[in-house]
Amino acid sequence: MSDNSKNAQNRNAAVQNQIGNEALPLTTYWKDVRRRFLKNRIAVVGLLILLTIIVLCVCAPCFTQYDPMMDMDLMNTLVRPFSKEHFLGTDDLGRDIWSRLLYGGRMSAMTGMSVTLLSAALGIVLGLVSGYYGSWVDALLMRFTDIMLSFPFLIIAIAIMAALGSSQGNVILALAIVGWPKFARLTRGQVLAVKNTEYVESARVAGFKNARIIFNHIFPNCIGPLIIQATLSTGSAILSASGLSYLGLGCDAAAPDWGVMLNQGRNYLQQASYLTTIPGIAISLTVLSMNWIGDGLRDAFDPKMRK
Amino acid sequence: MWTYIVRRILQTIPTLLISSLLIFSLLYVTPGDPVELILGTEDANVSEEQRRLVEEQWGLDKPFLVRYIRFIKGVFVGDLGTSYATGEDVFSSVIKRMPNTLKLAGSSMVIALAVSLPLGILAALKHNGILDSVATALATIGVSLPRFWFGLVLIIFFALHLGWLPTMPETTSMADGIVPFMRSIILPASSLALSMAATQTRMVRSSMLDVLNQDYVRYARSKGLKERVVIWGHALKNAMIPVITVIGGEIGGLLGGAVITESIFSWPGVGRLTISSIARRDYPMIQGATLMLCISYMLVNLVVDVLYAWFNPRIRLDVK
Amino acid sequence: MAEKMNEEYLRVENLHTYFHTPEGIVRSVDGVSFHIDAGETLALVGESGCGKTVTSLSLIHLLADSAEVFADKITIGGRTIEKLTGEEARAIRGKQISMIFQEPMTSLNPVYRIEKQLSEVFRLHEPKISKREVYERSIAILKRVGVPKPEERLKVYPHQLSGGLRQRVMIAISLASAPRMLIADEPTTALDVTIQAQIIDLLKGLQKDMNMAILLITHDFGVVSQIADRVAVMYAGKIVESGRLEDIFQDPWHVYTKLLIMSIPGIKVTRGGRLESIAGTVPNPLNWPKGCRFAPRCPEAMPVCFEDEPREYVCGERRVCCHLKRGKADE
Amino acid sequence: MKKKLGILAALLLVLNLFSAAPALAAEKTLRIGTYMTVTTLWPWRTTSDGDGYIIRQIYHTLVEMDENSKFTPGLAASWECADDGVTWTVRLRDDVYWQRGNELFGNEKVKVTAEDVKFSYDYYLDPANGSVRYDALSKTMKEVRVVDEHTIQFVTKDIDVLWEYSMYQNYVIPHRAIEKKWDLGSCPIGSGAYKFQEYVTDTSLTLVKNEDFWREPALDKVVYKFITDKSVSAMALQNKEIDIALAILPTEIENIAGKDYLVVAPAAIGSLRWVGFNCRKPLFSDPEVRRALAMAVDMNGAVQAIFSNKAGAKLAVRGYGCIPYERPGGDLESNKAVTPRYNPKEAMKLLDKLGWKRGAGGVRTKDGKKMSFILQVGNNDANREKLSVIVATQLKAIGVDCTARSAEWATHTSDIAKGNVDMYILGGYSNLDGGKRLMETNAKRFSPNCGYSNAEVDKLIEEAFREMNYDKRCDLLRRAGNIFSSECPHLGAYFEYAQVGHNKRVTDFGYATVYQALCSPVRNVGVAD
Repeated sequence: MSDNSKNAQNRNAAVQNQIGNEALPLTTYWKDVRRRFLKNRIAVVGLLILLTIIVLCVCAPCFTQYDPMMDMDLMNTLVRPFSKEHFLGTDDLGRDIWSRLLYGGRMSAMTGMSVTLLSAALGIVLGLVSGYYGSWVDALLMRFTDIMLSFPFLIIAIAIMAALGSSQGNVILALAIVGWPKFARLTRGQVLAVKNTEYVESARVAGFKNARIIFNHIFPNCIGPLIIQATLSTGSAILSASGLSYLGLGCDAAAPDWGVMLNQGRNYLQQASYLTTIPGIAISLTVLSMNWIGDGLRDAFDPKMRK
Repeated sequence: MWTYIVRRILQTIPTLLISSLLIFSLLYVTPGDPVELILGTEDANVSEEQRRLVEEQWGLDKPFLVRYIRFIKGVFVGDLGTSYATGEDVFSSVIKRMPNTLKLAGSSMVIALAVSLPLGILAALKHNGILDSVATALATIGVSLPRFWFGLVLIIFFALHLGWLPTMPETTSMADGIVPFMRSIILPASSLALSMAATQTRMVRSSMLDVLNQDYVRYARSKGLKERVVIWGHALKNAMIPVITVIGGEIGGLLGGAVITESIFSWPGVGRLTISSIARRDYPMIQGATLMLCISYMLVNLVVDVLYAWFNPRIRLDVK
Repeated sequence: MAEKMNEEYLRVENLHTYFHTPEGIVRSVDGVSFHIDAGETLALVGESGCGKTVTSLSLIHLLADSAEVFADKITIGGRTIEKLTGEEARAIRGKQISMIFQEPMTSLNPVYRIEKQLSEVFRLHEPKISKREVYERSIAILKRVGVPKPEERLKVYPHQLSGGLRQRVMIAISLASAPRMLIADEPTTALDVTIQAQIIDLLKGLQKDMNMAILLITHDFGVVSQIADRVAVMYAGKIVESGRLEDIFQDPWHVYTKLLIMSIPGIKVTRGGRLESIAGTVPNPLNWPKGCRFAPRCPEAMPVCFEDEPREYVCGERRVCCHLKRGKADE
Repeated sequence: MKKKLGILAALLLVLNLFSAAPALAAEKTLRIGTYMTVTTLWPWRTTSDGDGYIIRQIYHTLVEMDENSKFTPGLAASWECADDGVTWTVRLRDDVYWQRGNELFGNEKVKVTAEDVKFSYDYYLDPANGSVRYDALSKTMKEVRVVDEHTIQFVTKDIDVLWEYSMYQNYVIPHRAIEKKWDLGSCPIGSGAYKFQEYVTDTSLTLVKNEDFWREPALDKVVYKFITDKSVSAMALQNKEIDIALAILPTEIENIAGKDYLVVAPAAIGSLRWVGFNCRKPLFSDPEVRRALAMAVDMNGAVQAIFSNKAGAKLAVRGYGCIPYERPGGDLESNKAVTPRYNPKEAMKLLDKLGWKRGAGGVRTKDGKKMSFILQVGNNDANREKLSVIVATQLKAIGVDCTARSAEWATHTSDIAKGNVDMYILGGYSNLDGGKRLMETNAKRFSPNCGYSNAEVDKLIEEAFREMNYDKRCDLLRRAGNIFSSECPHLGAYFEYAQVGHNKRVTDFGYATVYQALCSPVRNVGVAD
């Protein structure tokens, strides 16, 4: 019964949206988000692609008999794709590209996600704090964010890499350090938007602890845009990582990593283009699906977009 | 307005101080011996005597803070010191390259806008239509292509196969004729513009969609205005507001991304200078370059904010 | 209300507006018929969500693409329109019918000065009009709608005006094209009472001068009582009762109308009724209730009400769809 | 917005209209594409080959060096060493003038005299002037005296068989420039065949013909174009935007060789790239361990894999010693004889014998210490990075936990200089004194000799560098080299032959390395049209 009336309300609201003035009632917010997301064909496709990629990479050993690093056949380099032994051919050191692609996916995914997690964690906390407390805290934190943003990000990343030495961990660290301000900005904006709404006010009046207000009442309202930002930043992190390895500051040279592969193949663009196109496609596909999912989420979170 | 601008410029000063300190200390902990690098690279073979001389000459014997403070003192009188590697005056050699970087960033901004605005708007108007999905797909692919890879592909295609454009800049100044300049900048600029164009297309699309649902658009229609007027007149200006803020954010990425683009297309900009200086541990040069980059970033952002206020009268700069 | 000899301006017969949504067809307007004469005010009354706004927007074709509008007959200014296409609708908008909305804040474009938003209307209708001319007219019309210091007001942005002024400005903009008919959608709801009165007087005055038809959309019988000549009470996509204001006020036939009237603050109703609001909410347009659509909320509902839809009972200018009324009539 | 689009479209149109291949100037211009941007134009501060290539066209050195590391006349017409072995008498050309048409010399024709030479060398000998040659010069040179206007005498502190090398390294600068505090850094003035015209920062540098040169230079203009990305410069060469591209990548060779209008010329002298052990680390102090690890890596295969190309160009050869085979003391056969062969099984046996038994996770351990280290490589050379990967992988295969890690260049060099590396890849030191510095004990510095030390080697080298007789010297160096190779302070090495691609319109180019003048007694590079 109650469910019924809920649906009633929210369909009703749907109608209102058709006319375009009222927003959805919060009651079935998450349900709606899920429903709308699943309705969005492109987003679902993106999700499927991503899942496939993840499965392939996680269970890499099941899909290839070659070791991405150890199976190096110097007599047998630059084998073209779709040969008998090597599905996607071999690279300039005779290593099986398919297996490097699979294992490389692990690396890149690791990089992308850890970067996002780190920078998101840092950014969100700072954003919440500065948005919620305002005044000098806000001023201080935002000034600092400005500083971080005003750095040409690659240059600071390079400096960090040069200082710490090349390794996947440091790539992640460097990218996270340059990545968090975006999250901070975003969160802060969201917080300011919901800070003075009735329910936060009432929560304050009810005498809840600040921490609790922030995390129970404010944070949930920032989650939508943040998730989108996260999907996007995961993709761009993978790209930036490959950019770093172009400048010779990537992770270990031997390690299978899409960015590294792309970079090592770039001198073969003319005679063995597949060395770059294959990881290139892999990266693009991943980022693409991430973005599609992100869009889907955005539309799902913000019904107006969907009209 | 003017008071606001002045205040903003003043505000940048502490920001600059801290950022320069950041980069300075970062490099300070970075291994690498300037003296060796001053006196040559792989084959260097430096005598103690000469080392001492060089260290005195460049003040490398002084402790960290002293060096930093000396640097800052210099900054305020417009003296960024002289390069370890070349003995050039840092300020002048950065200033020589800065216009190039700005030209590059600027033209890629123009390209990005020229592509993203129409595309995004059309996508929004034909929402869920074929054009929409095409535009969105293009945009997403655009975001997901690695810059240096795209750059090289551009060169191979336009310079090598088609032979339309040079693989390296013929000139970097309009003075040598507009056509050569355009021929030189179009490839680097486009490769730099790619990702930005993509993100902006998405941005324009969604904010346009948002605006099209607003009451004032409906009201404008109810006045009987032509659809063209409603879209390009009433909707667009509103839709631009969030786009502009995004552009503001992009600029950092532009100047940063210029590093790669500049080294692929041998574009003589600050980014390239910074990279090579880092490799040489040419501290004064790195300092100067990053500092100038930060400054230009902030100035451009200031311009963006002023623009923002123009687009959005609800923001009043003076009371901000 | 002085009686005038008036020719009919707008006639709508059996108007339907359906929305095709993922959930199914939403029948927001489900067979509505009414007419307005020039110089007359028809009030379309009802709770929000029962299709008033949709009805009005349907007339000038301002709905989402997912909306499907069809009617047996729509006549505007003597001209009958078979199918309301986008282009036709645009021609009608402004010139013949213009509209003012509930929320002047969001309806005025925040990024343009009042001057632009006003002048573009003049230009639209007389493309080769001179700057000077536009300016003078703008001043004039702002004066007319009672905006003090119009010269200054032209130069400001909407957010710099008070609510009342904004509403006046919006009225000015809507009337700048000298329309034959004005749709006023909750024109006073966003304003406080004193301003409300002023705006209503203003509308009345303007109506007199321009001999303009007004379709007033509101949920508030208070407002209705101050301005309307005739009233059409709308519920769940249908008009349940219509007639001259006085009659309906004296003796509302439909229970819904009664309740609406009773809910006006400060109206002394006979039969010891007190100020009360109507229980429950408007049903869901995806599947209107069987029988009388008001039955589920109707305090006086009878079994039959839940079974079959009441036929329309007509008596002179009055029309009503209620089983109760029929019962009375049959006696 | 539509307008913007229109403009853009129009623009592209214009571009296409105007985009014929760049027209060749009527004057004879040689366009050289180099990846090495100018670090400095001060003749006594430069260490980079890139600067050298430019500066050597503007200034004279007393002598030039040809591809067989023989010295040929430059500013010096002839020179001989007295029997004492320390007095060098040099006769200068009498028809060399300082470049004119600048504010320093205006239009007056000023001869280059012994005085200028003396001044230059004295100038470099004063540490305050910060010459990068100071160290080397001050070690060997005692004094320089003017005999007459065109004759000059150098006295070295001790017999120095490489004195000619110093005469080849130090540029002769105009006395007047220093007096007048002329800024040679931004406007160099010398006596070479080409005059400095302009330098557009990081874009191009232009030289023009020096009419006063004793022989008519074949070119009116030399333009250096700075192209950072090597594969891009190869494309520029194919696109006929440049006539010469320095350092063609192995991956580009086929594209270049494929074009009928292009030639690839290999360097005459290989340049050493080696994988060095840090012999100061206990792990690598034992030659046997080094031998074992050396045996585990298929250097020939690696060189093959990295440098093989369909064009069949000789890009690199396996290095068994550390002295290029073209240099005195370099000798493939005898070096090869003493260098351990690739033989993983033997390598494993040897390691087992030495007590490095396979432990947990297949990693060899001895007395609870894992055999695990990092192979560090600089990030500026794709070939070296490939080598690092190969080495690391093949070592892993025999249970040695070796990780290849590329480090930012300056970090890499300083780590090596300080000896903060286990194993590293470095290159260079292929000059005449390269072998000496690579092999002889050097307590002061770790690099370039990997902390290797062997009294016998030191003795042989010292003798060699006091031996005036060329063949005897070669023999001494060879013996030193063989001991060195047999003790494997280098896991392996190869000599890389820099490839210069050039358009066929370039004449008399032969192989003008960055170390040689374009117009000299032996060569006069020009362009056909």
